[in-house]
Amino acid sequence: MSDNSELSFMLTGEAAGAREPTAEMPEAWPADEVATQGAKAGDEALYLELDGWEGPLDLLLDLARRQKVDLRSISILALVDQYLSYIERAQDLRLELAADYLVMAAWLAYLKSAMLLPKDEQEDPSPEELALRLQLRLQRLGAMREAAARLMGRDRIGRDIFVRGAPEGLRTDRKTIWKSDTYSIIQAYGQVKARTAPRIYHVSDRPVMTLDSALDRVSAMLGVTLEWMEIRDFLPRHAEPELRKSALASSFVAALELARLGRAEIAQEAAFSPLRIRRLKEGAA
Amino acid sequence: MSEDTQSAPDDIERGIEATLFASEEPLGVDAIAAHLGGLEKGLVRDALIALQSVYAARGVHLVERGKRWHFETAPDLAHLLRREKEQVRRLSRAATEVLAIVAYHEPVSRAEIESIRGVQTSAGTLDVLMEAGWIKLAGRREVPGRPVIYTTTPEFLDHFGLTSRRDLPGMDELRAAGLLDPVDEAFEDLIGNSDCEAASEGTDNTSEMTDDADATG
Amino acid sequence: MSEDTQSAPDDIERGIEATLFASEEPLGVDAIAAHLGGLEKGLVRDALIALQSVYAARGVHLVERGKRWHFETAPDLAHLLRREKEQVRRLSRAATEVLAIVAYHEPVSRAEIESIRGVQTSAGTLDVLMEAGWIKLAGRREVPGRPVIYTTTPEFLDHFGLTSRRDLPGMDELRAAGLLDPVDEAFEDLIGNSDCEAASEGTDNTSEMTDDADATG
Repeated sequence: MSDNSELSFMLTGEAAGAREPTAEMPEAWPADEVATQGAKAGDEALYLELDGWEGPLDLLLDLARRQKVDLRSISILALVDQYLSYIERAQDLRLELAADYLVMAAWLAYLKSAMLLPKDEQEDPSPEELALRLQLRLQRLGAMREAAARLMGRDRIGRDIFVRGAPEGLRTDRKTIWKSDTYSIIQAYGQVKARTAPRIYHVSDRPVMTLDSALDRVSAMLGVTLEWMEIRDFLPRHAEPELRKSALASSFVAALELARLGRAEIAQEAAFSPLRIRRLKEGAA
Repeated sequence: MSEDTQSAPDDIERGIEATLFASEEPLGVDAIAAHLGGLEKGLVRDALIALQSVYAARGVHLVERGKRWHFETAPDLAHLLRREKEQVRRLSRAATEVLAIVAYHEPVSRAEIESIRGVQTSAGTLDVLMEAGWIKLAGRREVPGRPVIYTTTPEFLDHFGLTSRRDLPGMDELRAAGLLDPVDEAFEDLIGNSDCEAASEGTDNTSEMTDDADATG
Repeated sequence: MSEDTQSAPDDIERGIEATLFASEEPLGVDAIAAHLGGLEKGLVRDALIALQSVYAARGVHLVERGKRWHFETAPDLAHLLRREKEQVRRLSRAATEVLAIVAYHEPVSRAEIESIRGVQTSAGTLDVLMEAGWIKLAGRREVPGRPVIYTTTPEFLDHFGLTSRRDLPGMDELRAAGLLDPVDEAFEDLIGNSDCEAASEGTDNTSEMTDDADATG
């Protein structure tokens, strides 16, 4: 938050003295170093490093601690005064302050004025409630800060306590047991043999009637008579079934073609009833 | 098992002893039982307790940390063993505080951490703690915004020599004093009325801990 | 502790115990003495001997190797450090085919196997069969290129319950059993499975199946 590290300045005449080191921190926090130097410099001068505070609440907690009483019995009014005077001095020195320090200052100024008002003129929420909330927050932050210090002060692995320096390590080797059976082998061999055996392919010569020959045949037969003829009459008699099938298909297509050319007409009484064809006389259509 | 280390330890004890000595990391009862060929867990637990008392007087102790067991040097010998080059990660003050807040309040969201510290938490701070293996993401809280929540890890307990979170220094006192309860809750307890919610609104910095009151887990 | 020569042997023992435990390498008497603040070497030696007997019956022993001391797992428990976990897997179709070809044609080279199968055979397939202990390298064939040849092993006969390779049904029997019929189904299986191998070349659908990908199949 307050990461403007150039915010290091000196305040004089601060009777409250230097900032106390926060609890008994075993760790050296770089952020605290400037404040510690301030303490060495004496009570007259205080180096205030805003970067040393983790936000306004942190600064407030620090100020509250200087009252040297339990956080439950701090004087909020005194605390507010201290905070405001810090901020004022900082502003006198024309230091840029992080916005949240100023927001906190404004809020505390409001709180202070509310607390100074006679009780019956107090607005809701009452300043006592607001002050109590602030106090509760400071207590919680203070509690966590102490807890952190106690945690860090514990015997720690790698510093005070050591685990085995050269453990052999536990290893679990996965061993695969392969499983198969005789039938699988025989079957696989059969499949290999079957797959790779030479194969002979036969291409059978199937009897067909091409469209061209059907066309010739149908138009030739239509030339004989003007009567209706059923399509099966056009098929070669005595032909084997496969050829008849092919002839039927080709003859039907030939009939359609002749109808399209205006040389024949096609009729059918109903679905699946015999298909009949007859020649159209020239110019009759 | 008597305290007499000369008395012959049984096979289970010896097996556990060897396994934990050789292991590169702490092992839970399940892992030990599995490693010893599916030993009954009750037997493993009994043997661990027996071993613990065998080692209690020695220079090496058998300890339980977050349900996992390992051997470590006795704390009173720290002065002999402390290494010159620090192997322990140095934490920034922000990181220490965040770690403490996660440990004492877990599971806890970032907003809850920030509300206690009164300052925003840089992403780097949580990263450092996660990289150290001391805190971890532990899902999301099922409240609007579904914030990510954090908890500590078994490695955290291990590093700081804690058997469980109940061992956290001052945990009982903090809890008894209500210092782990959110401000709103503590406030209502003190005031004894419920219309105080309005008080925290709009004013700003003293604003409440986030919506969920169960931060103490 | 250190200079205090009055200190009970137990304290020295404890210090040595912790030091050796935490050390990354075995330590000589001198190093231990120095580490414990210049202890008299005789005391260190005595304590080491005492410690050694304390640990003699335990799962961990204190041993001296080349004048340096360290803790190690008791020799009779060494098997705990490396456990074997057995896992039964079914041979892949590719491996089964190769095994069958070796069994029917041995001794046989890889090129011959491939020519019989009509597809390339990955080295992994032969490895699996050797790992299973069913085929072995049986020298080289004295032809150009001196290819390695494979034969089946006694374990192969054992596992498959065969007295000798002659127990395998001959071609006539295979045919009678319908095993030589072109098996569309089997062929399709092969095609269906083969796309697990990126390396299937060109249009050859019957290309090798990977053993690793498909071994359980």
